[in-house]
Amino acid sequence: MSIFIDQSTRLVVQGITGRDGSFHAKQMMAYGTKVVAGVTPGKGGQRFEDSVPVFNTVAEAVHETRANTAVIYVPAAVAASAIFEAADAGLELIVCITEGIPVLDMTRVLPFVHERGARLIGPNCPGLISPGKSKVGIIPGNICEPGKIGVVSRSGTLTYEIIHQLSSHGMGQSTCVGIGGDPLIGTNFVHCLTAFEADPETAAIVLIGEIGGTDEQQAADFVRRNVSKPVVGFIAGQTAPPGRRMGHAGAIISGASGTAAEKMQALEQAGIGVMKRPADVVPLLKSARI
Amino acid sequence: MSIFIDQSTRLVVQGITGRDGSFHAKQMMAYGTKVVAGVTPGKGGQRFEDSVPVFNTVAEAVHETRANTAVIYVPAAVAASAIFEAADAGLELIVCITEGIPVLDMTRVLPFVHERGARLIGPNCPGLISPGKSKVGIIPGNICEPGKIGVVSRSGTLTYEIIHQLSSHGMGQSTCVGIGGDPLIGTNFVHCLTAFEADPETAAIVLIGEIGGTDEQQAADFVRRNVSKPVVGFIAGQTAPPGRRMGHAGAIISGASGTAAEKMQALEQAGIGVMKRPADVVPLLKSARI
Amino acid sequence: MNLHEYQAREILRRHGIPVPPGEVATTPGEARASAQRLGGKVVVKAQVHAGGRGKAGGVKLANSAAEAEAHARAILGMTIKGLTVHKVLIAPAAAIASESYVGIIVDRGSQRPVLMVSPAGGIDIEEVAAKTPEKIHRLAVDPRYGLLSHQALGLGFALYGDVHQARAAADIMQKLYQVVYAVGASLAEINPLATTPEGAVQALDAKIVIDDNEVERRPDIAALRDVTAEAPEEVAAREAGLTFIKLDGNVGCCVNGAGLAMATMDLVKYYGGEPANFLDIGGSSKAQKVVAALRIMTSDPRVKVILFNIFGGITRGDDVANGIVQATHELSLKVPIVIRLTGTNEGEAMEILTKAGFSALTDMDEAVKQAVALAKGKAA
Amino acid sequence: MNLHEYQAREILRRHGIPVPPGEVATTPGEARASAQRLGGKVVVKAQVHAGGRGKAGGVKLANSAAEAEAHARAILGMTIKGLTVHKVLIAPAAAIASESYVGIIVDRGSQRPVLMVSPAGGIDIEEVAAKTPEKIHRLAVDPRYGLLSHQALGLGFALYGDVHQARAAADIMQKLYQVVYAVGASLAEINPLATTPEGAVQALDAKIVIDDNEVERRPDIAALRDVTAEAPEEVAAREAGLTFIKLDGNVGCCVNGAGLAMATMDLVKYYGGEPANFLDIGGSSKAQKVVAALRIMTSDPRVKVILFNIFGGITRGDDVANGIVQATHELSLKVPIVIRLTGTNEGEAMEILTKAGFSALTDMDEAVKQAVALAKGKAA
Repeated sequence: MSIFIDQSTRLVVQGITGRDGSFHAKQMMAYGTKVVAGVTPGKGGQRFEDSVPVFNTVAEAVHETRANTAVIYVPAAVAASAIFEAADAGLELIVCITEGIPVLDMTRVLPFVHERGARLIGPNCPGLISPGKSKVGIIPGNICEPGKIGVVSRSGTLTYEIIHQLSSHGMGQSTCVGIGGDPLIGTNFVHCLTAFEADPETAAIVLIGEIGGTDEQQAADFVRRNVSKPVVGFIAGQTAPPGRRMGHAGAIISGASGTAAEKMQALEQAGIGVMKRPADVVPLLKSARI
Repeated sequence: MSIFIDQSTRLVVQGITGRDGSFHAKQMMAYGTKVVAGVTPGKGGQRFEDSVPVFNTVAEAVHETRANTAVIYVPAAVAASAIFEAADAGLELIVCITEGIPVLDMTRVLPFVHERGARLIGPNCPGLISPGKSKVGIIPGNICEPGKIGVVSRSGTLTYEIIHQLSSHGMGQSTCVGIGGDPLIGTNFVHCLTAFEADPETAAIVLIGEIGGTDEQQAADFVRRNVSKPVVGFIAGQTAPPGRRMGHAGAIISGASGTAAEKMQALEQAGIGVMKRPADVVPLLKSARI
Repeated sequence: MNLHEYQAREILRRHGIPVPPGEVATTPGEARASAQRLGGKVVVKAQVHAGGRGKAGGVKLANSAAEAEAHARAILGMTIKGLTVHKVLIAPAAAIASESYVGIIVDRGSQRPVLMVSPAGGIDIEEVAAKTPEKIHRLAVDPRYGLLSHQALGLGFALYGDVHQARAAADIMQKLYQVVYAVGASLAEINPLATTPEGAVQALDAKIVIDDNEVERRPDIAALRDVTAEAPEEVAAREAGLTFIKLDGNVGCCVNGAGLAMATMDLVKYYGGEPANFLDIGGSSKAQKVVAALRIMTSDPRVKVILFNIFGGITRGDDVANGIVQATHELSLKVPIVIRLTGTNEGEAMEILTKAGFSALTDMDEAVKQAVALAKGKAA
Repeated sequence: MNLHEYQAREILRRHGIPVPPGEVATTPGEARASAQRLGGKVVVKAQVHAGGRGKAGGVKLANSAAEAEAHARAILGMTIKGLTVHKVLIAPAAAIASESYVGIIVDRGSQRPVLMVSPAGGIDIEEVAAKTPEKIHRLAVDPRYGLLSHQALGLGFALYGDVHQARAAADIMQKLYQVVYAVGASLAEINPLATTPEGAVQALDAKIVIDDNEVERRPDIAALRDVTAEAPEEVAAREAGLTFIKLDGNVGCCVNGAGLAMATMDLVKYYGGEPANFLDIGGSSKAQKVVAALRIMTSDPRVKVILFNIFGGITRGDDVANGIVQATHELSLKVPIVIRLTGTNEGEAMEILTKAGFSALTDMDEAVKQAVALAKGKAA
């Protein structure tokens, strides 16, 4: 098993004829992901790489190909609309790679996705990969190995760094999920921790957080109450300067300021092994007897 | 028993200090309805008729008095807002008497009410009465008698006429509900038929419809499938001229034109006794052996 | 409240929907001048609140400004479905490559605004809907989110295979949806939504109906009301706060409540009479409203008897009684009045009427039977 | 992107929120003229993107136009938290009966815009929030419905007992909510929302922060950017498509991805060094971006070594390598460069770098250790 994606994932690529979309569609196909359809309005009827049918709308793509997952590579200006479209077409999983979606767009997108019962990963995320089974997004397949470590991260390249450490030391991954660094995202740490805890193939979990917000604190609390598997964590931004202040409201709303120190403390208090640097991931997991 | 309201109804009157609100609040109190609060912004702290506390907001009224039902008498310009407020405050039943609410306001109000799990009756309706127990709205209490006939109607004064016929002939009512004549309403015939069917105290049902829309046809279909109790019906507007045409869209959307003849036929086909005139209600019910 | 085509076109234009130029003329001379400015080859269209203008001769093609003037002379002053034409719209006669239909109406069933589009637009759209309903595409718009871009584009592709035209149509649909909420429309439709031979997508004709309940809070829209385009007695009724629809019979009916009013008309018919009107005095029962109602009914020479049917709830019987008495002072009533009155303040009402020499019944069937008999010239 | 107070006030005014008059001055003479127009008794306020202006001496009360000129002379050109003041706002010194707080911020937790109000407004609002949180009233607004009238009025009553003031505040809240979506704000706040002795409710000071992702689609808002109010190197970085924040250390860091960039800075510190900056070249890896990054870093004389840490994903290693080589031609690089590079097109990158005389590592820890050693003047 794995979480969210596997061999049954049937993928529609929104923006398949664009620069990023076409590049990564090929990468995903090469990795073995079942890319069953692409969508670019006005290019309906074409075939991508002589094989994948392209449609004008996601609804048509789903109707014709029984796609169950969408990945979005369209420009930021139309990315919110692409998420609406994917959710409206009944897709169960929607992965939005696009960076730069205005947060106010997301305030409208998220309840819509939720009402339709879909899961959104991202936006502004590298996607996810269940090594050896399916890759949806941009995580380089060649750094991953199949195995029993679940990885969930707010970061992109830092995730690659951690995966690289794991794979180099023979610790394969069940699924690696990049949940995205934006303030409003569809799937958070707790959702992923819940799924990893329920996944019999995942033996331990790596959680990669950042400064800002309180998601890591909530994740720590969740781990303490609900996760039986070993968890190790990393928080990027220990030396980062305090974020630009958002008026008074920022301080009022968050109360806590979301520093790395606070987050690392929360992880420790939840019994999570805290890395000081990315290279600590392997020794920490080993000490947890994985 | 009865439907929707009874002795446990604890009523907050929105617009209690207005012309209509104060008049009908007194009528309801005289009838025995538990009027526990009133709301008029800016008059919080006063007492209506030296007894009922008045609040600035419905939320405060609910918090202080455990009201479970609201009735709305505010002007049309602020009536949609009053429904939002009542639903937001967690009231289970909201009865909106106000006439003249723009239908586009209702397109936004109805999903909100639905999401909050509240029942809205109306708008533009006379409200409801469970004779001898509680009256919420403007149906004259003196024409009603406690009994076993459930009455549901799109009309106002025509309902009084039918109730008057029933009471004059010793046929009391379990509950009489005026669902309102507007295009978009919160509670329709089918909701009321469902409740009457489930109410052990209701032995037979009178359904009073009008030309326009297809609610009566749906009600007939529902009766055929789901209602075991005798139902008699009336459709007002047999001689009405065809409604002003709403462009082409009106004809496209409705297909059927919603005439009285169509509706009466639908009722008959569902085994509902159809009155030719209001005075037929008693003989028809008698022939159904009530 | 209906808007004229030229008013609807202007609203669409203000919301960024492409609409060809057009001018309103109230005289043949103005029509000629407009046609000249618009290049000579124009359509002259009667501006009247009635369907089937074309079939009634209210829409004519002119090849020159002189011909436009002649057409305007013919159309201005003509009567279509009882309404006199006071204005014509002069618009350039456009070459049309295709005609689609786009409309939004608030739908009872889904309780939402429903967007309907069809590639088979034009004057036969209703026949299309009846005979080939699969050519009508519908979408119930969730008003919490509005008409979303992808939804509009999906319907755009239902109209046009070309992506640019599909996008243009989608943009028009989204703007039309905004129009609905911006002006308080219960209906907004573009028929035809036309493509030119060059591929441009344009709204050639538009219809907007305003929800009467929206008018009060929108003074800009209220100002568009054209009372010369409505039946005078309906204007008078509206101004008095009454709902009035004229019919062909001779029993004038004055009732409180729409349902009871219809049931009263039905009962008139049941007992062999013919109602002269639908008239609902509504809930608030000021005496002056009753006077206005009597004035409107008695202005119709066909009315042989006036039947009041009042079941007092909010409406107070004494108010109605006072109104009837007051009307006898203000108007010279030449037809008999039958009064049925029960409910709130019934006793006071009876007293007032009796003092003024009227009698009143409490049973609806009895009252209707009397009125029908009087209308037929028989003694009650 | 931060707006100046005077810009935020203008936006509020355009949306119908009552804001007292005010004028912007860039010279003491202009300040005097403005003060004269505004009646002499004014406040002179530094327009600068930094909090704590008042405590830094950037807000001063003047009793006359001459005094306003003197204050402007003192404030214009002063430095507050590293930023030079180029403009002052001149506003009439209003008599204030009470100060409330109204703010809207997009909240991660509820994933909604959250409206916060407090009757205890003014400069100590943060202390209020920390010490007496019960004085802050919050409402997570459902963006599907917007801020509803009754919700705003409920919060209005939390600020004012008087119904007229409560309604005025509610109206301001609803308009402020519209401002958020109209301009693409991640924050909009009024502090203080003041009442005058006559009872009027007014926005005395306003702060709006625009979501950077909104700027591109809103040219009117983009035009409000004041580059003179930002650190020059951050302006240069933004224009090159980089994210750059200056720090106090001497190890220049150039990384792809914000998380990896922070982890790299952390590792510099872990090995005893001090990062000179946060610099994220982002996903798209054009060589020119790398050149710009090197130009910005080398313009800081404190930087003793430059550390590249690139994990190729979307970013291609060869693009980065080409950028480094190109920069050695365009710039005179006086500090050593340590390169860690792995991932996409790693082989090609190594070849390019080797040819140009650079060596590169693939291990992050090794590279950071080398860079720290070089910064301390030791051989790697």
